[in-house]
Amino acid sequence: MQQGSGAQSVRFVGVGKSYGPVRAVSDVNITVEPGQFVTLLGPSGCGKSTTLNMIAGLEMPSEGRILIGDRDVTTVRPADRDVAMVFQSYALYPHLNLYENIAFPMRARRRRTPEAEVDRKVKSAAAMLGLEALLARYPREISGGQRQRVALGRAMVRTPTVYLLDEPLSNLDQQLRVQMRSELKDLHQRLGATMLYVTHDQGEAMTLSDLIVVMSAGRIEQVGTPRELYDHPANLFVARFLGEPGMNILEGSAEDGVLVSPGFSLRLPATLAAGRRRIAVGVRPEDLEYDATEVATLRGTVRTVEYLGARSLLRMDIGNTLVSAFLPSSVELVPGSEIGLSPADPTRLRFFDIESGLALRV
Amino acid sequence: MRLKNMDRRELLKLGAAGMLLPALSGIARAQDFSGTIRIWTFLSPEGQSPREVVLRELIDKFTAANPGVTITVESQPFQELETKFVAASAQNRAPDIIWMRDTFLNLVNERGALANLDEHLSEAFRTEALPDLYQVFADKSVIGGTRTSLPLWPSPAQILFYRKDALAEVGLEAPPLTWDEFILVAAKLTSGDRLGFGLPTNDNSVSAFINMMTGFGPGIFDAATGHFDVTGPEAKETAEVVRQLVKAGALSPTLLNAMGDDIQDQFAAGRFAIVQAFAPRFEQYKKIAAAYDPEQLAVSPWPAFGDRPPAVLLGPYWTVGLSAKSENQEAATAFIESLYTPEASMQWAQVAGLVPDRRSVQSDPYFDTPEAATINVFDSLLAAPGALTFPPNLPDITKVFPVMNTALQELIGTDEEIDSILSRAKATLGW
Amino acid sequence: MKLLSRTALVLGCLLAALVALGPIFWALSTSLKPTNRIFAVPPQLIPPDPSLEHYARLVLEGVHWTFLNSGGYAFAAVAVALILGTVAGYALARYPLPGKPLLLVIFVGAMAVPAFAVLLPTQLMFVDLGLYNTYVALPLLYAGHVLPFAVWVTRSHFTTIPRELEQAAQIDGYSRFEAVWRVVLPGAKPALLAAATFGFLHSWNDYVTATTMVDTPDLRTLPVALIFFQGFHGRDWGALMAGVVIATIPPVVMFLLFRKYLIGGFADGSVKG
Amino acid sequence: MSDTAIETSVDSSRALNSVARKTKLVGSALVGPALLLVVAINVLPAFYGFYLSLRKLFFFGDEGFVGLDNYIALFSDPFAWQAIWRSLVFTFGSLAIAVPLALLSAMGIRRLGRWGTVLLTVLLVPWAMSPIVVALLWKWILVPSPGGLVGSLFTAFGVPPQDLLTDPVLAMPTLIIIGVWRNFAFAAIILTGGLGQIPRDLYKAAAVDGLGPVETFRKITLPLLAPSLLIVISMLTISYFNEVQTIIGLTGGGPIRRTTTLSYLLYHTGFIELDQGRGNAIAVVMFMINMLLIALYIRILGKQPGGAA
Repeated sequence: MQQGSGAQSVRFVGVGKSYGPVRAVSDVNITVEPGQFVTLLGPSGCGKSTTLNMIAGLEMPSEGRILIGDRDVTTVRPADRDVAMVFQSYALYPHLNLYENIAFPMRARRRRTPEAEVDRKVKSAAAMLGLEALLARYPREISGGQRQRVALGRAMVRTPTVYLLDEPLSNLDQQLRVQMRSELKDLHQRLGATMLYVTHDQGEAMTLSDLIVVMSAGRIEQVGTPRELYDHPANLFVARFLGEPGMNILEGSAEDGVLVSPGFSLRLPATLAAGRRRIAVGVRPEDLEYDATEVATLRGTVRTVEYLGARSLLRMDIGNTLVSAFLPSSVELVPGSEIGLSPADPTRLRFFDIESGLALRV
Repeated sequence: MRLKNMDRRELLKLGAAGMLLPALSGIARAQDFSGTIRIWTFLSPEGQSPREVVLRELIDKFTAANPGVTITVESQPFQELETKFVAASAQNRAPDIIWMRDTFLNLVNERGALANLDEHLSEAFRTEALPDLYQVFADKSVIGGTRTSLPLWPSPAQILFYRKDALAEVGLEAPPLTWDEFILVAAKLTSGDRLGFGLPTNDNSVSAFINMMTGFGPGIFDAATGHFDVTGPEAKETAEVVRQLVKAGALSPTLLNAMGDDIQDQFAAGRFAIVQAFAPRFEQYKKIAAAYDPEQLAVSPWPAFGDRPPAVLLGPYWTVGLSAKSENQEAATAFIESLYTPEASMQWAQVAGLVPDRRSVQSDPYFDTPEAATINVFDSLLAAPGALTFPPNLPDITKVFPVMNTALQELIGTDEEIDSILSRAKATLGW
Repeated sequence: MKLLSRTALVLGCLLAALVALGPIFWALSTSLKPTNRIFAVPPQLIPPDPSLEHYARLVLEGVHWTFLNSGGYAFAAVAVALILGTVAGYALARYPLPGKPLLLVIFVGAMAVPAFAVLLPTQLMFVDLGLYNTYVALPLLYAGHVLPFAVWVTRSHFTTIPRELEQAAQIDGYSRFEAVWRVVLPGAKPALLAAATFGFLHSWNDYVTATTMVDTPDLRTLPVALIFFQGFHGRDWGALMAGVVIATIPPVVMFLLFRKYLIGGFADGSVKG
Repeated sequence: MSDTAIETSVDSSRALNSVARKTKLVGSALVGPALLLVVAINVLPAFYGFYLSLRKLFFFGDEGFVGLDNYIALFSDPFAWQAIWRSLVFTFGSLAIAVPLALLSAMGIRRLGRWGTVLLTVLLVPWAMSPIVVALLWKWILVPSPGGLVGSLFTAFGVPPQDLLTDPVLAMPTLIIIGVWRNFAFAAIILTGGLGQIPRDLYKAAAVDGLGPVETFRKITLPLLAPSLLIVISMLTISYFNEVQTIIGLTGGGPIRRTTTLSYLLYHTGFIELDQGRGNAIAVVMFMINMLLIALYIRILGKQPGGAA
């Protein structure tokens, strides 16, 4: 395929969207560089699909501006934005066969392509996606994964400025999803295109993205590379949302440089020692280790142990909080027993202000 | 389609006008007419029935004599002519000439839809043609001094048709003309699938009950109100006759809401020996006769009560009126007049087998020929001593027939007391 | 047992077909008999000497023109109802509209107005508007009668079609109209055909409206023209039955053409309503 | 990744507002013509009819405002109540035959597969015919003489031809059967579609669970067909309730008012007796009853899962 010479940046400036009195999206400011793969990640109803639809022009923002490249497209019709979109339901045209489906965008009046070129592009896209043998079939006659590829093919033939992908993998079964995920990654690298991807699956987001935009309740919680988000969540929401299971959050009160709570006590870093009252500490499950000593940071009761092969996932009650930890499978624990855990590396602890939920700089 | 015909007619006119004009001195007036005359009738301009053929010829003749005139025939379903006309008149889109039934004259006239023909008819017509028409019909069109219409095609309306072959079975040539004897004969005529007597009881402008009552003579209608006494002794005796006809097996108690058309169809299939029928359909009855020889069909007046003369109720019949709102009244009147010339009367008689409107025409030798036999029979019925028309002021014309039909259905099909059936009918009419 | 029930099924179907088609066959048979044979006892199922005289008479009396009128009215009415109905049905399914519930009530309520019950007021209105007894009177009325149904069927259909389809087409470079035309409407074919069939039958078969709204023979429809053969001289069964046969041909042809879509169209259009 | 500071200009918010307004306008413009036509053809005449029902109107002569007199006269007339009763007899009598028959046909049609579609097309022919034509045709078929089609059938079985349309006992059942003949295929087509939407797996499951054919019908077919059945019943109810042309053509409301339904009474009062004021009052009553039936239909359908009315 043609390289992403047409790849463009996308900018959101103070974009908001209301449905009557309901605020769906507020104050979104994002900049996507040309050729970037950016994922909008969040639980359902967080406004990520609405945001994507606004780029496509399927929905009109209530305020703010959207720019593709240097062009303000806020009120431009979808047809004139030169973006491509892959839908969760694939939205293949049921009355057209696969060939016609893929050729469809090139046959639009405003970008009428000579039939010879249409044919070349359809065949080339089909070859890239392994669909050559199926082109005469109709969408109802092929499998989910194949439909997915057709939808991608329909986007590819356009050489659009931006690809918009709305949960494109969520209707596939697990195995296929993993396979398509890497195909997609491969495709992005080969096309060099700007891609905006919407998902609620953090696994997809982490593996695919250059940048992730975490959204919740219509607001952007954090924007960053997968590593930034994972290692330095900007707030409690991101901390809890990313990771499987998410970061353990333990709340306590700081007294004289020590964070105290039923079930644990922790010496705070010097920068946080002064004056603060209510602080939460976050620690990733893989950063906890079994501590048989008396001085273990966390003490609690084992609730369940899930054997995962190389390691086990431990869930234990510490006070009112359920804490998860990955331990080597060699450590054998009995539900109901009292044990201790300690952070393997204190520098990987993260601190948050409980009032605002924001991360505290150490 | 009409346009095409008109083109044809136009051509015809051009060719024929020169030749025909001098020959038409009989009706031609000094002045020439122009404009369009719209006619509403039940006859269709494309129709193939004899009446339709004659009408077409008369129109062609008239337009040939008056090349400036275009005549448009807009046929309407015959039961809807009066209603449509009054609606059209109220909405100022009425045709110039309307065919309608005499029973509606009063009502339509009350709505102001009809012109007074006396103000339009030519002097020649008034002195020559008018006195030559059947007076009983011509007079009935005059309501409160207004000549609302001219009667067309004098004929009895509802009359008895019978099969001579069936009557012959009981040794008779014609049905008896008193109800007492008629009941006995009709009973005897019922055999196998055949019924002695058939009455239509579901038409909205026909009442067999009233027809039977006319066996008491014209006195049954109150001159002042136009009412007949629904619960009076005449009505009761009529009802009694109906019950006896049923009891004797002459009338079927399961044939309650047959329309004239049904009776006609079933008569053709051999279901009846004698039926009440619409006299102008005599030829049609012959044409569709399937279960008997059409030559065996004959007509009879209604039986009477006591020693009164046999009854012939002359209505409803067709009359031709001029719209009060016509913008071409003179031309329209001239055309109406052309329907009543002696020549036209001869055409109606010879082509369509109709009793001529102009009585003087009957001296023509044609009426001594066998082809005119039916006309002569009808003519004699018109002149019968028991002939009568509906009173011009018969009220509730839209209700009286259905109400009396339902009463008749109840008389035939139930055992309910005669008195209560008749009182209910009277109450429904509000008389 | 299985064979028995299969036989019963086939026999039942044959009987059903006989009951459905028998009357039409009898009409055809009657229409081919000379007038004096029509009432023959016993009835002749197959006329021994068939004649086309009644059909010839229909042509002679200009009934074929009314056939064209009926067809033209029905066609125009269906076109108007389908175009307006599809557009409105789409808008009701897709656009935010002020007072949408009221709109739906009006469209459904309109279905509750029996056409013949409002004939008199309609006639008076049409006279005032100058539409009475014109070429547009009947198509307009029929379109109005069929429109609520067309709106209802198309609206229900559009609500079942995923929005993504037309969004995809819009993103693919088509205007909204093009997207609907090229992507949504092809899928609506059964629903549209069901509405079209319904509308055609309503218009083609109507008698009461046609006889009330039109006076001039030139504007008349086939059913009205047929009633003239039940007229002054009684029922002319030969011509009437010839008319019945002719009047039945177009709907039957339509069924044969659209057979494939009718079941789906009617079932979907109404059940999903 | 940086947030460029671009002010949201006043211009752009105005543009957005105008687009939103335009969307609403476009929607209204699309519904507008249809709404206009429906209101003009269906709604306005109904209101005008109501207005006329408050006047004394006879044979196109308007004799002025009479308030509710027409309604009072109508409801104090025992024959009007009788007509409502006859309407119910006709409507529900027809339904009682048409619906089971349609269901039976629908099941047969599905079992027949391809031939089923052919059969359905055949059965639809009566539905495709004009009611007035149907009336004529049946009048002709039922001519009670050995020369009539049905008459000769009777004769063949040794029974004299029956007055099916003029016998006070037989007239209403005859009308009902002709009504069923005319309409049941329409019900069958909808039910056939409904049956097609029942997943075949359910029948397999029922067979595995050991359900007999009657039980399968009762426990699977009927409940899953309920939405289609409801539509069929509602549509037929409305169609039968308003039936008038076949009654005009076949019985003229007789014998002895036995087939005078409310809709025929409307015809008789308004178009025969030409009491147009009272005729419009009957029309208004009929409109109300129709409204009620449709409301009921929507109500019941709305409660069905999958019926998004």
